[in-house]
Amino acid sequence: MVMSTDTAKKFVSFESLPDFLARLAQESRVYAPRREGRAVVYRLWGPDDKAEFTARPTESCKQVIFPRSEALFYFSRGGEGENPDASSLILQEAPEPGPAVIFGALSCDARGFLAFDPVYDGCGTGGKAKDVYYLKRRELTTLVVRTCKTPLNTCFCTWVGGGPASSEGADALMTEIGNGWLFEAVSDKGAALLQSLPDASEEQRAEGAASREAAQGVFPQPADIKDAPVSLRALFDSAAFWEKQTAQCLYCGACTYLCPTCYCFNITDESNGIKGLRMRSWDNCMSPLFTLETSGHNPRPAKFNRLKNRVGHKFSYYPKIHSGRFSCCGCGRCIKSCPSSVDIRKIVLDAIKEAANV
Amino acid sequence: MAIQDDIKSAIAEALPGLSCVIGWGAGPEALRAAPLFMRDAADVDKFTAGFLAVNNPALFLPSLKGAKVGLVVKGCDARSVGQLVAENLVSREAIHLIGYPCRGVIDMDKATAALEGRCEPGEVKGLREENEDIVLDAPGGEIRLAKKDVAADKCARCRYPNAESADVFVGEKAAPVVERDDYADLAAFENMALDARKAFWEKEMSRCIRCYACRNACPLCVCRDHCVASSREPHWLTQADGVRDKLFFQLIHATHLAGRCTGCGECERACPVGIPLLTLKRAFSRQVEGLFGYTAGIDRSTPPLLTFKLEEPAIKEREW
Amino acid sequence: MSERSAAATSRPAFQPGTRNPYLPMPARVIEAITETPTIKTFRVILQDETLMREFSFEPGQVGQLSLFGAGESTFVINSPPTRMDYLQFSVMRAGENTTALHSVRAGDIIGVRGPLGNCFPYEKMKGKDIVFVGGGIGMAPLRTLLLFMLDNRKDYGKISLLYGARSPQDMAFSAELPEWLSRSDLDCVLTIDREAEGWPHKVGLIPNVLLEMNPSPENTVAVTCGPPIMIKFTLQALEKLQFAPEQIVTTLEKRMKCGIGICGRCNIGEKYVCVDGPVFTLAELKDMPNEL
Amino acid sequence: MSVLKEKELRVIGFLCNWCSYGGADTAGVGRFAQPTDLRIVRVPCSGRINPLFVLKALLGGADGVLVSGCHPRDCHYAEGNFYARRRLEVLKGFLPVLGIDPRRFEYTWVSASEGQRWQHVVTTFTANIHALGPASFSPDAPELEILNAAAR
Repeated sequence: MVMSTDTAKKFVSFESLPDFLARLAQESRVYAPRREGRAVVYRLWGPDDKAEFTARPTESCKQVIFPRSEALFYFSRGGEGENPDASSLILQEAPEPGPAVIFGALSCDARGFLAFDPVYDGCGTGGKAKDVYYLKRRELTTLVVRTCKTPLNTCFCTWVGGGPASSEGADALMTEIGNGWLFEAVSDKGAALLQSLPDASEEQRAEGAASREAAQGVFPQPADIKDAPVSLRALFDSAAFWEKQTAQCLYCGACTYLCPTCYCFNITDESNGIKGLRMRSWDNCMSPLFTLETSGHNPRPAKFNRLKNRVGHKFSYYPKIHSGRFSCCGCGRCIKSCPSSVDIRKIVLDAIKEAANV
Repeated sequence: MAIQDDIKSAIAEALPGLSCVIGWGAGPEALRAAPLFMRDAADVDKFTAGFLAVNNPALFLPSLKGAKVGLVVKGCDARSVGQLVAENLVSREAIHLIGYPCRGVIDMDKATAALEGRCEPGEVKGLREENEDIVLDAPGGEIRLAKKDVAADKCARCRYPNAESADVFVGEKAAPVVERDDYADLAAFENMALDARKAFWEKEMSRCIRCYACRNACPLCVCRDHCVASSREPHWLTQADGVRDKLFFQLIHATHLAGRCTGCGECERACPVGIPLLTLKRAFSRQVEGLFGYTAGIDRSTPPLLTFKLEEPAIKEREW
Repeated sequence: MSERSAAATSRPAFQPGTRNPYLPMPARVIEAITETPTIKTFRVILQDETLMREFSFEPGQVGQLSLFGAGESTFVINSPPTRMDYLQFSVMRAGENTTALHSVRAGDIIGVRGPLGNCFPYEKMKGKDIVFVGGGIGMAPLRTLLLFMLDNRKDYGKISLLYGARSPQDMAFSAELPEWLSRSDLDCVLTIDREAEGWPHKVGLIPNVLLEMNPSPENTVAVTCGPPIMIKFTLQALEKLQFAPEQIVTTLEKRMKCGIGICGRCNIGEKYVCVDGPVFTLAELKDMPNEL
Repeated sequence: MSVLKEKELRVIGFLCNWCSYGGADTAGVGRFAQPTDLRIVRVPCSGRINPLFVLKALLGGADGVLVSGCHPRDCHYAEGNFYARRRLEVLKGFLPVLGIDPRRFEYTWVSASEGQRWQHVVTTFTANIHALGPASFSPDAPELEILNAAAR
């Protein structure tokens, strides 16, 4: 995603934005945030839809590239009906996805994919086994993020290297200025997407830069969490600490499924007579089934074991094997949408404090 | 608030005999409290009751078996406890209930709607209660909202605001908001044609992310780690992201709650994408109340689907 | 464009050099052997002759067996890389997938993904004495390494095997036991938990018999695998026998799905059992969070 | 051959082993003409009918579901049908909230000797379902369509 040309800067007024989206939708599936009741969710955009570019989306846009469920391959046996012939087998890979555009996502959403990328590129096997499904979708998806003007109470992107106008992991950045949006491509894909748009004027560029700077000014100063990897590891055996931090947790999967960086999945088979498929679907580490072994043994039997792993993965284990990068983009969705008000920032800070006292 | 101090005193008084008392404390943002597990005096200091005391502390009871625990309860929370006791899922003797007159709690759907165009709920920096209003410290200045406009729907049809079964009751009892639940909300919903209702659920469920917060927030979903939704034997559900499976999960939940649901609404509140799940449960509750005159969490008789009569006067079978 | 129309286009082959790691290789079961009431052994050959010819692995690596419609589970390849007529897997019946696998018969097609994971440090073990301690189905991974070493006998010193099961009926690989017992270059001891009629070998729990055998830790590596409780006491016994943590090798089990370090469930701290394991020395385990 | 003229619909019948299944058998042996839309699932007792069976069928594309057990007081297991009566009545009143016409679901009692009654019940119910027409059903995830195609 290196830019070969000079950064393209374009401008689209509010009223002509739907036309631009409609043009994009002729070539690709276009996903944009839409308000539905209290929630703002990413939906396939259609000309009748009003995209929501003000309120922050409840969910991340990860499902466009990492669907909640997808077929890995289909299988069929000979024989008929309920009597498949086990001595025959045909495997067929799932069809390749088409191109997609995610339009108006948040900066933190894009940075979420940076946590996926090395893992799905097969770093665990030294690049030998790559997740072709994810990589293909990532390649075929153009991601346009927008500058956040103000932080929510739950935002902490600045703690983990992000910011309201970060375009890391994205292809283009859109910033609200006056009566429209300033678009800036940050990759070739982004430049190609914006190609047809009129160039922004000098003034508009300057206005965009000022907007971005203003946004950066109102976002919270980062807390110092550089000790988190060591602190969390040091507290691994402190059951009392973790039980206290976890007392209110319901161990549902809201935090993981809304999280832009949570990438775990399950693989299951479904079949009916001679036909079936192997599919993968989102899974979450807060569920006791995630690690339950066939024997009945569970290495993470209690919710505190599981929340410890979730926090540990994001702020200790992942950074240890990915050059210090936290597997967290600070979007705060896990805090904002937790039915029980669990606050991962507090857990991390408490852990650093607690470890210092031990 | 004087009543808050009185509740704190009641908690402090009871705490020595209890492993902990569960109530509410400050949450991660201005419009949301968090469940608070109080074990010592310093914890009790953090206690807050009032308009943000949303979470149902009865949820934690089945997982805290063994040691006597205290709960600070609203009327609806106490109903959940009552139902757990009626079904022998928890022992009443192992629970110390501290009741107080509840005058309604906030609903984030309504708060979001009330603030639309001004700010997101997550931008509100502070909240104070002033009698029948809440006053928000919002980015563009103070915003005053009437509590009744942003209170949960369940509060507008509250018959039992007072935790009748409490061991200790703090304060003056509040008057019931209504005498009976007329299920007007369901009637309004059913003004839609059948096809429209079906389309409604398909659209709502398409938003579902299958996090199962609805299940895990339900104080009466006591199967916990052994939910049939995760089973492959029987294989009720696939893991696919389809409306049919997602709606069917809600039918599993609603069916298992039929005659047991006390209407606390935690399923719906917990849903991160705001699917109106309580409607399904209330459709069952209306049936059960209508046919058997049973109010879950209040009646002490055997739950109606766990028993029968030889003659069922309320059931009019079809003639063939 | 709708989701549907996008999905309808057919998927072209992947770019050269990238293989879909989730796609199993169809394999024909040539023999299904009932080892014990709960353990069956399957010998399979990959249907694609080229793939079978080019299949290479190292002792200790695992494969995922698919029974399409039921699912996929991880098993060690328990035939050694020195004997490539077929790949062998032994399956203990426990859950949905293993129960389904037990219905597989010779001639059936199943799926194999692999090899996955790391292997036993057999290079570093050269020139050393080896003590194998296996319990129940835990004998499967040891079998690979044992046969590999017997096929490269001159590379290793004295080799001993202590293999235990609950009862004589629970002894897997019973067809091979007479040969193992009679070999002069292998010191093989069998034990069962409780007395049984006609059992000519040892009776007693594996850790106790191990202490009785009293192997010297001098220039020796112990390799152990079995049920968690046996592992726990065997490790204690080995430490009592003055084996250093670096001299003790074991192989772990976790719930796994992808087998390639992506799906995220088999981690112990930052280590993923599917790619960083399943083989670990006790020294490595002691460095990891205690979450077995 | 259906005694009704239209295209066959998908009607699922959950019949208790002791009475209604016998009743259907009696109707068959007596060669009473019946519509062929009904697919019968035999269960040990109407008390075995989990309301979810009915919901799963209706969500998955059944046009109608009929449950039939022993007459009250005649249950082979003494009281299974008493529990069933409560559950199924509660269920019937629940269906409208989902947008499912409650007439698509009925429960009744038919004894093993009532071949003629069985004929009447199944004919009436099937005719009702035909009057309602085919049901629409909720879409499955796209990747699962292959399974449903296999079933049709």
